[in-house]
Amino acid sequence: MDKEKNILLDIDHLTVNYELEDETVEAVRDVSFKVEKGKTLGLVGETGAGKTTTALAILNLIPDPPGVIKGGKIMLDGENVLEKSMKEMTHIRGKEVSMIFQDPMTSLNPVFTVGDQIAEALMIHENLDKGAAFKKAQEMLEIVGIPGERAHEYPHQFSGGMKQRVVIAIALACNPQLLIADEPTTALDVTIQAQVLDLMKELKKKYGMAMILITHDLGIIAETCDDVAVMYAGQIIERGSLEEIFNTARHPYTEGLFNSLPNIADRKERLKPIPGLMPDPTKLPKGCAFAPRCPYAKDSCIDKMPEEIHFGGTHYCRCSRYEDPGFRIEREDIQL
Amino acid sequence: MHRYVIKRILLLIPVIIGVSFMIYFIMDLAPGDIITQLVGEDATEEQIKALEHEYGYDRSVFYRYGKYMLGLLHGDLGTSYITKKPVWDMYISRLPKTFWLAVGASVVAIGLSIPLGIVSAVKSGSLVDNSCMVLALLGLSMPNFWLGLLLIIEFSLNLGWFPSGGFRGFSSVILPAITIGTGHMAVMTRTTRSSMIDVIRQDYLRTARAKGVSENKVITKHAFRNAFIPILTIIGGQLCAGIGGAVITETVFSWPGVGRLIIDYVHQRDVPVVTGAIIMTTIITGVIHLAVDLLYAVVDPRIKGKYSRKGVKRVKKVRKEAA
Amino acid sequence: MARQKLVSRQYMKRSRSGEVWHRLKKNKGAMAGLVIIALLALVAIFADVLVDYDTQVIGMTLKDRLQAPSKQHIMGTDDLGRDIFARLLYGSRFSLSVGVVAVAIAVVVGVILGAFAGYYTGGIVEDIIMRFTDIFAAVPNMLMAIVIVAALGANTLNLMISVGVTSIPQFVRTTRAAVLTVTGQEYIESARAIGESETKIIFKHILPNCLSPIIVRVTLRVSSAIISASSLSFLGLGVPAPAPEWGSMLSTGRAYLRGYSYMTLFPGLAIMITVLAFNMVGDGLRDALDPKLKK
Amino acid sequence: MKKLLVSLICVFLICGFVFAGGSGEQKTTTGEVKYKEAVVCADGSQITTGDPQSINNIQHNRLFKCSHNTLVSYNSAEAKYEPELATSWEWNADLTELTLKLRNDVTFQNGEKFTANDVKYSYERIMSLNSTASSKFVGVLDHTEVIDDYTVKLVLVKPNVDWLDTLALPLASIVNQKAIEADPLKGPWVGTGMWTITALEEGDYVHMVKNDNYWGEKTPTRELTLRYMGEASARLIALQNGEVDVCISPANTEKGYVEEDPNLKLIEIPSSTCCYFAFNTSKGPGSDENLRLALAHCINYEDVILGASSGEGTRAISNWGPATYGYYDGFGDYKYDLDLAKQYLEKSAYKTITISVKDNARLRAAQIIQANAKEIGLTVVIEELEAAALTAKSAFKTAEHESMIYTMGWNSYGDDASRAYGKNSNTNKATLSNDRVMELLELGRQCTDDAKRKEYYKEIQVLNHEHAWYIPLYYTELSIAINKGVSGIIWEGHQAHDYSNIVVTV
Repeated sequence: MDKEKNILLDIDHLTVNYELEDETVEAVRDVSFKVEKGKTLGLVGETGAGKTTTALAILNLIPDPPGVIKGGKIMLDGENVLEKSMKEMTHIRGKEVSMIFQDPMTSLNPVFTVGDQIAEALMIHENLDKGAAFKKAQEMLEIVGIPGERAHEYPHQFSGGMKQRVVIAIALACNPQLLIADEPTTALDVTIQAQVLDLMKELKKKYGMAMILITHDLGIIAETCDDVAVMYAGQIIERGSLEEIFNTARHPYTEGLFNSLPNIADRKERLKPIPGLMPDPTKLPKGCAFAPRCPYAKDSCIDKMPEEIHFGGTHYCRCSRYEDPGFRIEREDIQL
Repeated sequence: MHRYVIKRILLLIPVIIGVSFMIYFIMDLAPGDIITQLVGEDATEEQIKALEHEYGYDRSVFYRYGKYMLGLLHGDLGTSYITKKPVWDMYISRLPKTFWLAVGASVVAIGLSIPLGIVSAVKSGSLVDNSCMVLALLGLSMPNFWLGLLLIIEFSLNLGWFPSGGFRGFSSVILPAITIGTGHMAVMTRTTRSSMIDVIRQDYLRTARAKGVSENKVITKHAFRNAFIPILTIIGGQLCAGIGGAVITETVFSWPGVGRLIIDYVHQRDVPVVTGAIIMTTIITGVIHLAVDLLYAVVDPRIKGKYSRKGVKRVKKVRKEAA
Repeated sequence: MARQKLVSRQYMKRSRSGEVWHRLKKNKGAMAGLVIIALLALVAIFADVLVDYDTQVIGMTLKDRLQAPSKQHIMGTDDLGRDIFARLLYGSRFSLSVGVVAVAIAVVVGVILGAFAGYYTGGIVEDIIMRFTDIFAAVPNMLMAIVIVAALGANTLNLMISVGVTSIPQFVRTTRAAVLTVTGQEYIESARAIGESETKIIFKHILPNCLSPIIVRVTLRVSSAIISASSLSFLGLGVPAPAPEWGSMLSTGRAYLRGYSYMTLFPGLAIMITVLAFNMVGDGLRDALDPKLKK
Repeated sequence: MKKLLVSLICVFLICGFVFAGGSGEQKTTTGEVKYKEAVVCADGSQITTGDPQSINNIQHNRLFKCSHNTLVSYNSAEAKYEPELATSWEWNADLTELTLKLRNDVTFQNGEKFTANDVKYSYERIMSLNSTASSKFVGVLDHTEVIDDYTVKLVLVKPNVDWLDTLALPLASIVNQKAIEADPLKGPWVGTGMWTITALEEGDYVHMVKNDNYWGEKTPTRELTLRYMGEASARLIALQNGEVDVCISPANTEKGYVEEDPNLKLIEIPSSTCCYFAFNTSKGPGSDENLRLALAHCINYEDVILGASSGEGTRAISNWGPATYGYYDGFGDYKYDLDLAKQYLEKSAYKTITISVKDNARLRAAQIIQANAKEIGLTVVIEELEAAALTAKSAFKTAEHESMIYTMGWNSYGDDASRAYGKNSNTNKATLSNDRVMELLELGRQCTDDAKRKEYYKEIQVLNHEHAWYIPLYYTELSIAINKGVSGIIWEGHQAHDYSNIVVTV
């Protein structure tokens, strides 16, 4: 009961399709996960796995058309986001839930000053007048490590890392309960990545908010997250606490992900990439989507959609092979 | 910035020379010259000779053109053969009327096209989109003189809301402005639509939405401002076309504008008036283009302060893309 | 975004022209436009078969003048007692050919000049061509057309020339811009490397790859050429009588607008529908050719 | 920059509203009847100048009749000359000297007194201008002598019985030397007429206010504007809306609306304007008399009138103006006879002829003639030309046209015919240089015997009928739509109506 109260976000059987003229892309299939208050969930997966769509669904921002939320619930603080009106949604966006996008170069409107862009959120949610909002915006800039007087400048006058700081400032301006960070560092230089990540961690602690961190970088996950969910072809194929996933990964795909990481300790070791490509999302196989690439796959995997199997604690995995109680995947030790 | 402006103005000079040369010679080529227009029905040989000498028609066209350009060098646009008035005076008395018409037409075009274009872009591909585009095309596909006369019959005769023609205050601008403005609609709506479609897919709109900006504001504030440069180019172009005079509409509405000035005097082979008026049109057009380029910087801060050599190229590129 | 990649992957399966056609086919407006244009072209080609020029188009029965639409004359008769429907059918020849020939003139001249200006960019060739273009473009289209028709005399050919000449700058600019982008591509470099002649490079390698913006402009321009021609008719500078060009039919009818409005209604509608059709096809093509506007 | 934009837009809007204000209607009262203070007359032709001596056409003549005076005037209703600035005049025996006594109570609008010197200055100025007007004087008037302040003698080169007509034309208006020397552009506007020109926007309007020092009778109207409205339909709508009080030449097809409208009145007057077919007799197919006669007999004249001017016209027998001195039509019309026409055509070497035309009515006439000619196997090609090109092409010296349709507005005096037949006249669209006609014209010019003179003119018209240089088609019907309250205008068949005394009762 106590735990239930602590749940900030509860996504239940979410299904999202992109309905194009002559075909349908099943972008998110029956996705369920929970985020606790103040905790960080890492959402991992390849490009096109449906991570961003899932995140956008939380803000009800999936472009429609072609995006259609087919089913499921997204409970934010006990209320279903999907049942909210447009107007109610604008009160949630930026206030309750904020989002940071992948590419800081394109996430800022080039024709407004960064100060104005931060202030806009404040004016909407905090009922501040223009002057006060701008002042607060300058404070926010200071918080993310940018001199306040630069609020009068335009995005093109900032570097990539600085822009991402501005984006973070916008996202945090109204003190949201949940921050969704969609690959916040992917487009940045490696050195800047660390700075930005540190900033985010620090601010998260400071404001006590929960966070969903979308990334394909397991290193970042290990550093930042409390829980992890792994997505493949629109499904969450494995989820659990950081330790559960990192120490006892169950799904062959998760395993493959770890195997494809470079081993920094042993530079001579060759990477083991997962063979093959993700399936065409318009023509997903009937059974397990990973089956064609899975070294453990059996005929039954191809025909039958796997169910989520509970492995104790918060650890779930979607793999039919575990119906065979003796099934284990071969592990290599991961050094982090 | 100043250097840029000066350079642009200097660049107008060869264009003016080219335009004046072209118009002067084409006009001279036209059958029927001014002497025939001026002399009486039974003018004597001496009278014709005297007139030919007076207007330089006893010498080659190059002499006449040279003389005209020499005058132009001193800021003299020439003197009308027909009215004997300085062309400058004739042009200047027409310019305000044409200006008001051009502005009115732009206001009509902007007022109708931008909402249509935005709706079209937002609902891109839908029935609404198609209807908006057809609506915008209707204005273009109705020949101006037809639409103009229909408007006069309906709004001037039957309803008595507006005067039937002539330049008589604000209310007289409305009908001709609608006539021209609806003709501009197609291009402007189309530009607004495609420019908005480009912008609507940009990430920063998602950022705006994610921070709780309402959908209306996302479109009208965030998206539109970014989509505005190509639209500004079109507005500038249509304003320029308007300054050159809307011959047809001016004729239908007895509008004493530049377009009618030029065509009336083309018909009478009054070379200085035609050349002078077209030179003035060229200059004003050039200035409008320059103003539009400078306005880009107001709309888009990325262009500001880039009116160096590089900046100019950038502006040109933006314009080309818009076109 | 993932979704866009998927979409483009889907279309990669088809050839480029097939892909464009596929997308164009989906555009109902464009298809309607194409059908109308095809019908008009058929009418124009077989005008001689459909109506008899001497008796129906220019032959007049004055006692039947200004009749309202009836069974005999489904669109009524004009001020000289000629059947408006027959004249409209035959007039498609003049109106379409004025539009098409004028634009053809502009395309031939404009594309060649634009190609050279775009290819020899930065050189004197470009400077000369572009300055000339600036000069032509500086004079408002309608005025330019009027001056040219006044100089050459009003007849069908001169009308086409004047409308064509005024459209040249647009084509020069469009072509040049397109050529500029294509010239930067690697396959042009490789054509140069194997020593193909420059003219061959321009016409064989560059121009075919610049076609889409030009095609779009052509369709849009044909419609404005038809409007320009009818405007010139209004000013008495159009296709000479008794040829039933729509613009001149419309402008003849303006004296009868209040009493016998159908004399303007039908030619006006004919112009409107034609212009609309060309525009819808142009818009559709633009959308189909522009990957940015993909849904 | 943003603020600048906003303020610019504000300025636009404010200007717009300023424009919108004004134009309240005012009235003057004389006894019981109320008159409109400002009267507007709309016309389809443009006024380009306020200098009466620089131009000679209908719309300008209407203006100059208001603003300027001539020495004599012609009363077309009573067919006699009347004194205007001159009180009396006297010819010498051989008709080469005309002595005129002038009024002594006339001042110009700028306050200068009118004397004989002004007459001398004005007439010398016409001769020196090389304008369309000056050819009426050059070669006719030798010189002007000032006898005393109020007596002037005009010495002619050769006798001319129609000289008084020339003096009555607005181009012979008296202008003021001082005004012209002070301002060569606006100086010629200053006349002795009832109306002072205050503004002239060519292609738009001429605005006049009443000259309070006018020497003659004055009207209660205070302001008179002649406004150009090119589009006939729009012009009539302006009248129906009450924006204007007079609408010259409403479209023939729209006369019904005038008759229906209880506030309007349609004035219809027989016009002296003749629409005729002119062959270039100097060369080409037009020089073949058989072809000319073939065409004359194949034209369906009723159809031409119906098609060209909606039936609003009367068949012309002679190509002269019906009110022109010496008019004769005893020879009857060309019969519509296709067989006869075919016979003529067979004798002709030509089977094709081009008609050059410019505007709508003539274009329609040409199309009908084209269809008529087809029936006898004569191919007619229509060439549509701009006015300037047509004038140049058909000028006497160039004469490159094969044939054309021309409308000539005839004045009342006999020598007006020399425009149509005279050598070097650009109105001589037949490019005629027939010695006998030239001789007859000269005889007519010098003849004081009424009967004899009419005989000369009759012979010219008979010759034309025989040779079909000109095929008369029809006289246009003159119509003017007016506000019911309009009166005081003197309507003229040659269309140079006199608006001076216009009043509009409210």
